[in-house]
Amino acid sequence: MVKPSKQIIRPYGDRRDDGVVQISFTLPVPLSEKAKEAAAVFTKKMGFSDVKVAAAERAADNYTFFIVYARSGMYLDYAEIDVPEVIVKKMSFDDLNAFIKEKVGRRIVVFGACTGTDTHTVGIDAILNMKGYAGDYGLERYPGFEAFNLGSQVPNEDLIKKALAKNADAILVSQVVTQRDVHKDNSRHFIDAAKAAGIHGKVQLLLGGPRVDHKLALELGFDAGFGPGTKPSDVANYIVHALLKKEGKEPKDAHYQGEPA
Amino acid sequence: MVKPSKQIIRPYGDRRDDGVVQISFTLPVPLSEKAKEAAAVFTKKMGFSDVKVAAAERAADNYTFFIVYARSGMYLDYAEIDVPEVIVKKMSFDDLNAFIKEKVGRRIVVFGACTGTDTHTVGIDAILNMKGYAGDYGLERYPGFEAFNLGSQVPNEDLIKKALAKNADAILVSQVVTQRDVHKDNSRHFIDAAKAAGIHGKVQLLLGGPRVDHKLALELGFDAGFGPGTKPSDVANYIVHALLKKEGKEPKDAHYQGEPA
Amino acid sequence: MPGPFIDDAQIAHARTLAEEIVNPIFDLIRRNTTVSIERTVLRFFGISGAGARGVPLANLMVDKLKAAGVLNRGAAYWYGRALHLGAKSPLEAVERLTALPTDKLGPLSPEVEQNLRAEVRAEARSALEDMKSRLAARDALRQQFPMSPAPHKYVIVATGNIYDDVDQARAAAQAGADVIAVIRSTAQSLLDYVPHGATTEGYGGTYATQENFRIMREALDEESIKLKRYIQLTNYSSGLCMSEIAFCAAYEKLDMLLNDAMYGILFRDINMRRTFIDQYFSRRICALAGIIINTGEDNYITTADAYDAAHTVIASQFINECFAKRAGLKDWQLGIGHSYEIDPYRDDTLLLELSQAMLVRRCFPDAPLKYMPPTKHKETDIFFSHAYDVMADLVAIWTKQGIQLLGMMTEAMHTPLLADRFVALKSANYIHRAARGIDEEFTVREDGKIANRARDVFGQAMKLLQECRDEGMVAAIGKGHFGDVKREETGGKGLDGVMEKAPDYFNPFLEILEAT
Amino acid sequence: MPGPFIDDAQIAHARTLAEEIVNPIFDLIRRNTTVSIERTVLRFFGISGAGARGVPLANLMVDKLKAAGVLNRGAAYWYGRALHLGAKSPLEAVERLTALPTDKLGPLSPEVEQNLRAEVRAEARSALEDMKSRLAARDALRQQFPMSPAPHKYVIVATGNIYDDVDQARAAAQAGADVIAVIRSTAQSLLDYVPHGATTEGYGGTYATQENFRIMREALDEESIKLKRYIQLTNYSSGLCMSEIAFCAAYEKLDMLLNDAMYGILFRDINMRRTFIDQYFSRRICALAGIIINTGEDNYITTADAYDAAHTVIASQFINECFAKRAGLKDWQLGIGHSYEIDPYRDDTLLLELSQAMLVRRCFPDAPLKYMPPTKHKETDIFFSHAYDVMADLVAIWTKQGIQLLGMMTEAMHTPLLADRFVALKSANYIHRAARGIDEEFTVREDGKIANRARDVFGQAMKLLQECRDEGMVAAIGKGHFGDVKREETGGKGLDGVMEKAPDYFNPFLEILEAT
Ligand code: B12
Ligand code: B12
Ligand SMILES: Cc1ncc(COP(=O)(O)O)c(C=O)c1O
Ligand SMILES: Cc1ncc(COP(=O)(O)O)c(C=O)c1O
Repeated sequence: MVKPSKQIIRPYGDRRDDGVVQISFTLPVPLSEKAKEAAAVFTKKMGFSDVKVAAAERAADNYTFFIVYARSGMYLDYAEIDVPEVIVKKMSFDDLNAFIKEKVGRRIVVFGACTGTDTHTVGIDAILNMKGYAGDYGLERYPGFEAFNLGSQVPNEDLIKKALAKNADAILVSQVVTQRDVHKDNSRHFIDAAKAAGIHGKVQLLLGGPRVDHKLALELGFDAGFGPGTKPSDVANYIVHALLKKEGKEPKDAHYQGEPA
Repeated sequence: MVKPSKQIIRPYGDRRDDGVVQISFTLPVPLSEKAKEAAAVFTKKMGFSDVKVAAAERAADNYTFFIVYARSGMYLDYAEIDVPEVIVKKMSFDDLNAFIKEKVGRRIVVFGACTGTDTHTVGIDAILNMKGYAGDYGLERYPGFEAFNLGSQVPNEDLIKKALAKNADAILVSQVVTQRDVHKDNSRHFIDAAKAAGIHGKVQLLLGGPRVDHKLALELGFDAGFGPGTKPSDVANYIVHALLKKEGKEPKDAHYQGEPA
Repeated sequence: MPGPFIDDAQIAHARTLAEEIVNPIFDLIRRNTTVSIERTVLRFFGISGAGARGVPLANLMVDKLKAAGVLNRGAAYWYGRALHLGAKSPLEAVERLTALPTDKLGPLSPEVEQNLRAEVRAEARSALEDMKSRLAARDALRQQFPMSPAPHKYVIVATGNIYDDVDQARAAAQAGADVIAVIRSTAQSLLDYVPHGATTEGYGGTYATQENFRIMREALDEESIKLKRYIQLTNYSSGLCMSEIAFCAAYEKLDMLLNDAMYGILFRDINMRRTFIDQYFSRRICALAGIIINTGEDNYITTADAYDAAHTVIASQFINECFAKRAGLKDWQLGIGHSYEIDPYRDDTLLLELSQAMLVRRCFPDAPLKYMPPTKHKETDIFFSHAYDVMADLVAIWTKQGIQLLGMMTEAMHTPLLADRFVALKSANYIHRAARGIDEEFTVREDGKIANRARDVFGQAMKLLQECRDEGMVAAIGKGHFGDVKREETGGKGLDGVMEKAPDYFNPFLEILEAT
Repeated sequence: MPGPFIDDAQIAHARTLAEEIVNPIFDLIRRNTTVSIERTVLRFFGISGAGARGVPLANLMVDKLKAAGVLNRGAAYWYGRALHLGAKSPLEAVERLTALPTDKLGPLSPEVEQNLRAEVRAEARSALEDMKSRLAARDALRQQFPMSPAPHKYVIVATGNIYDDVDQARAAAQAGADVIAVIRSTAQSLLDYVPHGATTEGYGGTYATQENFRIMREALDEESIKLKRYIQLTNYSSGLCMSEIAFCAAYEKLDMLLNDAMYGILFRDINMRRTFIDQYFSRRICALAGIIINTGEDNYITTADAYDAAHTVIASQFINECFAKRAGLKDWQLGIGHSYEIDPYRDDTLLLELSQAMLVRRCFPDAPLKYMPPTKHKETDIFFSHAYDVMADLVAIWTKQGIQLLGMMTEAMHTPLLADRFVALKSANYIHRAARGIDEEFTVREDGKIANRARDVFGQAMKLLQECRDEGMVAAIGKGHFGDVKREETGGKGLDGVMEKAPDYFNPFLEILEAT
């Protein structure tokens, strides 16, 4: 592949490449002229120029909230940005079911849950339940899938055990609470448990949630990651192709893109 | 004066010193996963860590608006922040008038205008007109002052000429339009004209406006600068004391602070 | 002004249905007690310490009695027995009791029994008097520094560390908050004990402990005095320790509690018998302590669709009101929960939200109500999110909400930053100032979208109430009528903590609370 | 629905007063012409070029005629004379004319005069036909791609550089804007000529030039087609070149113009005679061109207090309406200006703003109205500023504004960034979607704060109208009744550009425009 040529970009405020950025932060000092100057100095220290401390608001006796507009001298070569992306869905509901029937020849078994202490089931329900999400059917509705949704606050070990018992093809883990990176800790714990159970690298392991992306999921040891706005059909398509690749029925480097007609 | 000891501060988001900063900017690229990654890379380039690209919104076909939360590693020694500040008002309306009568012994003449092409008179009117601002009387109402408000879009030279003709003690220049630093250009032009007229350093030159502060005014060659929220009484008190200093009736380093009773 | 929309007779009928729905559950409540209730009894007697590895003494004692199969006579009874064994202090009583061999737990002579009960009753009375005097101090402070007018602006703190929470709560109070909610660490609902002492490590919230309550209330008392404006404190009394937390909250002079069995059943998979029983005792405590309860119907429409499931909120509110009234709570204590949660990409959402909020006001004219801001459809675009909250501020003042949770512009990302609360408070103040009295300015047309929608939702709610009455509440929950979540009567956590009361079951607190 | 508040008879009476106020000014208008009107006449004939240092040819020619003391016969007449001198093109006519020695400017024979006028009239007619066919193209595009429903969301671009403006305008259209206003460079009002060609250096805005209009309209035509939604374009026709800009705008197929003599008088110190006369001709052009005018009453309450001076807005609107109607404008062309500008730290501002906007709606039921967002009390706290704008969005949809300027969260700092418009559009879309139809849902109580305030403001406006009628408009302006700014009849800029028409004054465009 030919390397694309340089494409330098900067933030656009009022004019191309003016580099204007809006910033807000709170400093633990009472509102005063001195505090405003501190905000300006701080913003300059962060590397910005043309610093305008637009607002300094008394957020509390000893806290001042600042809104600053400034210019960043930084730029970026957009051509160099490289994002690992999950295969985009290719087939419609009916086509995919037919495809599964033909190529896989059996129902694909998936298990999903919101694990750890997390009880936010809306996301995993959106992927698995009949109803689905934003008009896109969930995996339970696909004849080609057999989907088990264990719900919320499921211990990682339980999910793995139950999935193993049914010979699952894929396990779907949802993580919504992210404070102090609890989702990462819990995800690592899941992967450790998967390794202990000997399924890592065998069963497809999918991670999803509002602060998840494919890159993060890979880093944590999952096979794929899905973020906000994921549709069930994205997941369904991904699982089918990943399975076919694993079973050697599709080349490892096959890449699918585009929406169904 | 003893140098105050160190007082290191950082932004406060959810916990002391967590350094959390909110940032927003627009990049001239269509919304995509790649654009999101670019926003993250860009934020990291600006020196932030723990970068969360919270929102990526399609602002137009080829523009994406990003909202990012991240941590800045920067800190600041608050004890080292030094702000030149205009003397804060000390006397009430009546006290100040009595003080002028006693110490100055005549009415202080001031001229004000919004100069250049600027027509934003609300600010200078707030300082000069009877009515004043936020319940604080304007200079026209002070028996101790004789105030002339020339209004808007006044050429700098005209203002100086008219002020000279009445032997003004102070000239007040208001600048509200700041796009592409037109206020600075016009202010510099005013100072050049003042120098040419031989009044620089003699007549008090005051600059005011929403993007003016004392520091900027000093840099531009004015004697003092007044920003958003200035009250007429701030200006009145400042002028009186500056005049007394100039006339040798008050020590040069006198410093006044506090609100009137 | 919220129109009439609905006939008074219809609303009265809804209340009758709720009575009928609740009746069988009250049979259950009367017949049973739970480990949580019994632990609460012990806490009332001053058993608030913890043993090795932080296990509360009340838990040690109740577990022991339960293991011995005698808890069904009531912890108070055993507490009395322990005193009779010569214990000089509650702590010693625990020790004596936990040291007793099981065969020493047989009955005493009727006379001794009676004396014992009388003594324990007297002690219970004095424990309640002690609590009342603590509450009187709170009420005096409230009187001295009146609260700002409703809607009371309610914001959460959730750092995980009580000391950071204190910093943030003070800052919020200074920025204009009226109520501070300390959010609990995730899954505390599922703990069958109340953690002990000051805590500094929680996720998505800070553990609810008696000591944390005390620390926070103390800080807020200081702020109230400084600001000359009483700042309320609230926490969560749901999950497996409803009544214990209600006790801790009352003792530490909290002002409000999120208190709702349905929340635990649906969203925490707590066993329904367990939590209905616990709820009753916890509400009795709230009634005594002048604590306002907040119910959790707003949660239903985070899992179900707010438009489609609007009637489930109304139906549940009638049921919840009935539960509350029967536990002795007064109208002013009913922070009945609802929220602004219809997908903002639909048409007419302001009309629909007004309709729903007006309907709730119409049904519960004397309750303060607790109004939740948008959460589920919040976007990470903080500017849009803020605009969306502003409309909830408007509906709140329009429909005279007593307690208004302020929406946070960062709702879709993280628990609020210090500045987020400031931003929300500043805007809410503006909207309240700008629109106060708007309800008096307009008459809702009885044939408009708002009125028709209100009637439609109410009609659906009546059908659901009828179904609950005919088939029972358990069946309705089993069908997923509330929050789209299905639960079984014997499923969920904590059923093993429920036991049938012995004929001589003894609980002097319940007696006294029910008598007042 | 806006209540009646005010009797129909009262409103009719306000219109009568406005007529009487405007009558003497129309005498003035009929008797005089201005350099700007005469330059416009030449532009109609196709004299749109510029000479050395960018001075427009129309200016060169009119200055020459004025210096020669013969402009009072009308530039059209001299244009005819130049053609008679053998000029083959407008440009040549200019050259011939400016080359003429003053003594060659005497009268011709009556017959020649008459022929000349007939010829020029014919040419004028064909110039107008040409313009009409250009406008027909615009109208066809509008029909093909219908606009989104009102309120039309109006945003400004103001980079100073027309090419940057185009980028931003396209982006705004893509984000949902319905109207793009290109803000003029500061103080263009004071230029006694229209700058020439595409410009890239302005302050606080971009110069209004015919070429800039063309460039922007072309870009917006492209976007309209792409988005299948016609995007309107607007600019400023006020200051010393009102009628010339109206011509340029009509020729370049603009859709709207800020057009208001009062703005120039009060805020730019333009001489009142000059600008009232210019305004008339400019509005005649707008009437022909189907251009919606926007009036500037909203500006009054940036210098005067919005609460105290609310009635001055109403009074001025009646006067402005009368000026407009007499210039042939139809109701649908009257973007009568008002705004959401009451200090947000006051109580009841939503009620007061609703009252004012409902009153304007009540008085001008068939006009689209132009609604300005908060500007003066905007804060640099962008979050608060955004919340504040959201309430203006609500009032706009509630009171069925035709044209709504969107508030920008950075109003108190700088002309809008690209993202600011996006943020404003997204929220306005939400509010419009959420609240459309709310006016049909509620009846305003006739005895409430809203109704009482509306009656009070209207009453004060009637008093002011009476005073203007009794003492004259000039005296009222002299007393600072509008915008707290005082102006004298013979003060301000541009009076020397006014001259009494000669008895044989000739302006075929005025004739034709007045006849249609
Ligand atoms: C609804 C909700 C609740 C409901 C949950 C009901 C339920 N059964 O799910 C209730 C009211 C019970 C609740 C409670 C709490 N919540 Co909550 N809640 C939310 C809320 C409002 C919406 C979440 C949601 O439903 N989003 C919609 C779904 C469809 O989006 P999604 O989860 O991102 O899922 C999509 C993708 O991410 C992806 N996906 C998700 N998972 C997976 C998995 C796989 C395998 C795949 C392929 C894809 C995938 O596909 C989905 C469809 O596109 C958010 C705020 C917000 N607006 O985001 C807070 C929020 C998530 N909650 C929060 C908190 C802290 C709590 C509590 C812990 C608070 C407390 N201490 O009491 C409690 C306890 C819950 C717990 N321990 O988990 C915080 C989390 C903060 C953080 N970042 O850590 C949030 C962000 C609110 C806040 N700002 O503070 N909550
Ligand atoms: C009112 C207003 C107008 C009115 C002005 C009427 C009038 N006669 O003043 C009208 C409608 C006419 C107007 C027109 C324009 N405006 Co204007 N306008 C404003 C607005 C809404 C409020 C300004 C105001 O009155 N503030 C209140 C006063 C009290 O505050 P202040 O000026 O800061 O004054 C205080 C202090 O700064 C200080 N002070 C000020 N001067 C001085 C002087 C001295 C000596 C001292 C001691 C103190 C002092 O004391 C005052 C009291 O505390 C602002 C937006 C905003 N909210 O800020 C835009 C704004 C200033 N306008 C703007 C623009 C671009 C224009 C136009 C140029 C647009 C155009 N091209 O058509 C025109 C033309 C005007 C011109 N050439 O100057 C921009 C400026 C952008 C920039 N930063 O450069 C703003 C910021 C709006 C925006 N976001 O785009 N405007
Ligand atoms: C009634 C009620 N209880 C408790 C909670 C808190 O959840 P938990 O303590 O289960 O994490 C909520 C959350 O909104 C609630 O509404
Ligand atoms: C009617 C009218 N004309 C013109 C302007 C623009 O001002 P100027 O072109 O004088 O800078 C405005 C500003 O709001 C206005 O309302």
